[in-house]
Amino acid sequence: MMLTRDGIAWRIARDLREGDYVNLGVGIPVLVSNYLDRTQEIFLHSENGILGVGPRPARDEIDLDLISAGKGFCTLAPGAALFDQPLSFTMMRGGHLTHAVLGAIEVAENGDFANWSVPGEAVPGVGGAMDLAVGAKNIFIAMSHVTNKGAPKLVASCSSPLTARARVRRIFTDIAVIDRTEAGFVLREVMPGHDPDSIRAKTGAALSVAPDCHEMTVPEASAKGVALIRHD
Amino acid sequence: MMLTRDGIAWRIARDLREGDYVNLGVGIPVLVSNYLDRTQEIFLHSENGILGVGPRPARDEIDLDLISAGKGFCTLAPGAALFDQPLSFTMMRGGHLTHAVLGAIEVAENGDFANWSVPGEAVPGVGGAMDLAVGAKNIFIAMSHVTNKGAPKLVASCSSPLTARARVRRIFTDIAVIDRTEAGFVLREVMPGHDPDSIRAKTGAALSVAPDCHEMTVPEASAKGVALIRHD
Amino acid sequence: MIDKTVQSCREAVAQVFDGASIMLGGFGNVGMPAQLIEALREQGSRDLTLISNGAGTGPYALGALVGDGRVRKVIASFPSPSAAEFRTRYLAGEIELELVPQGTLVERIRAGGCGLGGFYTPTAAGTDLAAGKETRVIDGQEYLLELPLKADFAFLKAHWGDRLGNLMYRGTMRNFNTVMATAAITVVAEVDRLVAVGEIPPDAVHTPGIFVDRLVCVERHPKVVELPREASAT
Amino acid sequence: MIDKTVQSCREAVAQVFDGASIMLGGFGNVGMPAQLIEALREQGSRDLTLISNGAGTGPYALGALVGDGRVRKVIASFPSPSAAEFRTRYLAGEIELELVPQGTLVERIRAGGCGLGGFYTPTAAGTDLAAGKETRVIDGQEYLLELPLKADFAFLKAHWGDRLGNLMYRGTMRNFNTVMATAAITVVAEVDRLVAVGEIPPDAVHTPGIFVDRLVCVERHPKVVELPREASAT
Repeated sequence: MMLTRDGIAWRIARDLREGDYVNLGVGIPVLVSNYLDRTQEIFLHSENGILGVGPRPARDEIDLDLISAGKGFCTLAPGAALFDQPLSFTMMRGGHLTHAVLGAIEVAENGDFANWSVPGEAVPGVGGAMDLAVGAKNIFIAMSHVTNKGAPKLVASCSSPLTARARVRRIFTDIAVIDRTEAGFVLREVMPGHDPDSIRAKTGAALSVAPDCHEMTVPEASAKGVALIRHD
Repeated sequence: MMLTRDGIAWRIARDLREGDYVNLGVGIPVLVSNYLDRTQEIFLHSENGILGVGPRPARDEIDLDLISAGKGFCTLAPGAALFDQPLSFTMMRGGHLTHAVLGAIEVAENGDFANWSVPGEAVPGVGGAMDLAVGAKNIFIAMSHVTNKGAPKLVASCSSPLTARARVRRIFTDIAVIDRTEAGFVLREVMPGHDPDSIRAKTGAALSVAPDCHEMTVPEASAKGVALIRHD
Repeated sequence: MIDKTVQSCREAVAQVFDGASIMLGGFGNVGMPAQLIEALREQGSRDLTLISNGAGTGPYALGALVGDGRVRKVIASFPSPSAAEFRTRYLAGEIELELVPQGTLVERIRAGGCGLGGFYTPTAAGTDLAAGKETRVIDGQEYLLELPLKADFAFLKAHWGDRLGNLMYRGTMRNFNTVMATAAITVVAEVDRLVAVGEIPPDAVHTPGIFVDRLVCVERHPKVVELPREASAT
Repeated sequence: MIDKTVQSCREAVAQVFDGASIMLGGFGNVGMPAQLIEALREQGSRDLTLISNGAGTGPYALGALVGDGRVRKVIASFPSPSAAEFRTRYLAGEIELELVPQGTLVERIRAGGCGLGGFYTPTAAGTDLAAGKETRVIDGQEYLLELPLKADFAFLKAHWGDRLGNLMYRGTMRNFNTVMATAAITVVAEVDRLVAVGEIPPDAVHTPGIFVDRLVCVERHPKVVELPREASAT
């Protein structure tokens, strides 16, 4: 049993708390916004100058001047603030965001990670990834546990170009939740059908097991019917 | 015949042009605002966050939240902008102000000047003087030609603590207007009753004379009756 | 009376010269001075260096300018996959890219505008983008030395402007515009509406007129007011 | 529901400890958190380091705090002649002064708040205030290396605030408040009016709530709303 991309996003949302200020990167991370507990006030930051990104607008509610970092139209949450790039990066690099949730190609056991230089992509682009990576209080990584070809993405040492050194706090994959500590990777949660040994087999670095490591309990689908679990 | 403090301010105002952005320091410089050509738009900058300082308010017009750098209440001119200290010093240090008009204790022929450390004052204060000094496009100095004791204030080399090096463009004194050039001090205007030799006698550095050096023509008093000229 | 307005985008960009460096505001289409960029295409200067977050969002304005082959170099953080014109020119080796992390790009422009000589940032330390850069350990952390960026021109997009050059933005238009306004020799703004002096309250002036040399009021570029077939997600 | 408001200034400053560093907003009396400072006087912490543009404007709030003898050091640009309490303590050798040019003070606080390791400024190069500082010539100009400033606390004064910590200033209140909001571990604001979430339009939020930990709504200190006998000049 594995988490879908939405399932990973759902699980990450469970780790966010009222009062958190969070930047969600492209890919799986941005899906987290669909699974936030709407009874709690969690502020989403967008690097292009929003604190308090709201849901996407209906077509007739679109404001052409209001987009989020992914370039899609957005709305503002109650209590939102608009500002310019210098203040936005003050938040990002200055240690003010509670969490940055980012995708990754690789995460190393020392907390290094790589996400900006996509293999096979000849035109490089980095955006605000490196600023978030050095600046957010906690770096959460959302990614599949292994590549399409089955190679581990949690590794002893990154071979892809680094985004930042030694900054990853927690990794959420399709089969596990793993902390990155001073002592390396620590398994905290596994999906049903997996166990520490099977996770280790898919992990390219040493993996210890937390005393309270347990199985995740995830619903089959979200309230809106989006599948959170795959059974392949 | 000598200029009063208001007379020096009056003369400086003649050198300001429509569209100039000007910071006026404490002392004689701030008096310049009383002699601006009101038919022309000249924007006064105040380091605490105003571009477009207006006249002082009548007592019943005072806004307690609106003061200028001298800590006195002020108004805003049409088209004024309010901002914070980072943007204010972007204007100052970043080369955006057309002129800073500052008082000085000494000006050296290489353009160094000293104005922040007052002799006999045991508690030092510098404020924004050094930022203006390095940043404004033109530094205009307003001061008496000699000290109370008759010592020259235009000198070969400053003995007082410097505010900035090699930044002074023009000096307006009670008896002369002098440019500071790569070739040193150049006399441009003299008050009636003075001539290059008498000015040289009161100047502590070499003083050349501009080909078009001429006598100033200054009214006895301003439109409001403030004396611009002293005959002592 | 100060009047910084000009009547056409053509006039607004007339002074651009071959080899000029130009900062372009905008993040995506929002805050991008699309009409000024189109005027620049017509104006025809060559060998331009562009400083911008991206390298175009489609075959118009910035994308088209790059496609015209008159851009020698782009300094950007994210020449996105939708910048097809840039992609083609870049892969053909016809255009140089200086890739700068976005926060570093912002801060280098700010340093240029506020008179600083450089700064130390932790961003990109230990990565490939630190190649060739001076490093320094301060208080136990490694930083890169980054130098200021200035330009010959900055093209901005604002919502309201007055004849003094005061600008006000809306939504996420501020992005790079406010800081680029401080860092170029000649600053030109495209605005949606020209308002009387005083209509922008002093507290709501985002870019004070001191930073702006010229502004032009023009309808938005048709491509940037076109709604996508389907509104895309956040 | 997030609620950063507290009911009293006493509660707002309760966490200050002996030896703490505290940034204080304000330029003159405008934007000075006078009620928080009075509460700090009552709270009684000692050996404080204050970071502020000045050192007081009279025998109340900041001036009185300095006069109380609980301040060990002041980092300021202009401890003005009206700061009689500071003057007395300073001349008696009871208080240390780190004199910083105002623009450098602003930029050091900003660097602290935005995660930079330091910067090069031309301000004060070649002057007595460059003593002991590392210098560097960049592009033919001499600069001083300046390091970031952070603090344990920042006390701000704003006009409006909401329970999320969003702040709006008026007039010249912004001054150091916006930047100090970014550079302290615990940020406390004194506001004239507590408004509902949304009453401050998103475009008018000067300090977003992310920077603010606590705020208290209180009448202004009687001394700072007292009109002078005669309105002083600009």
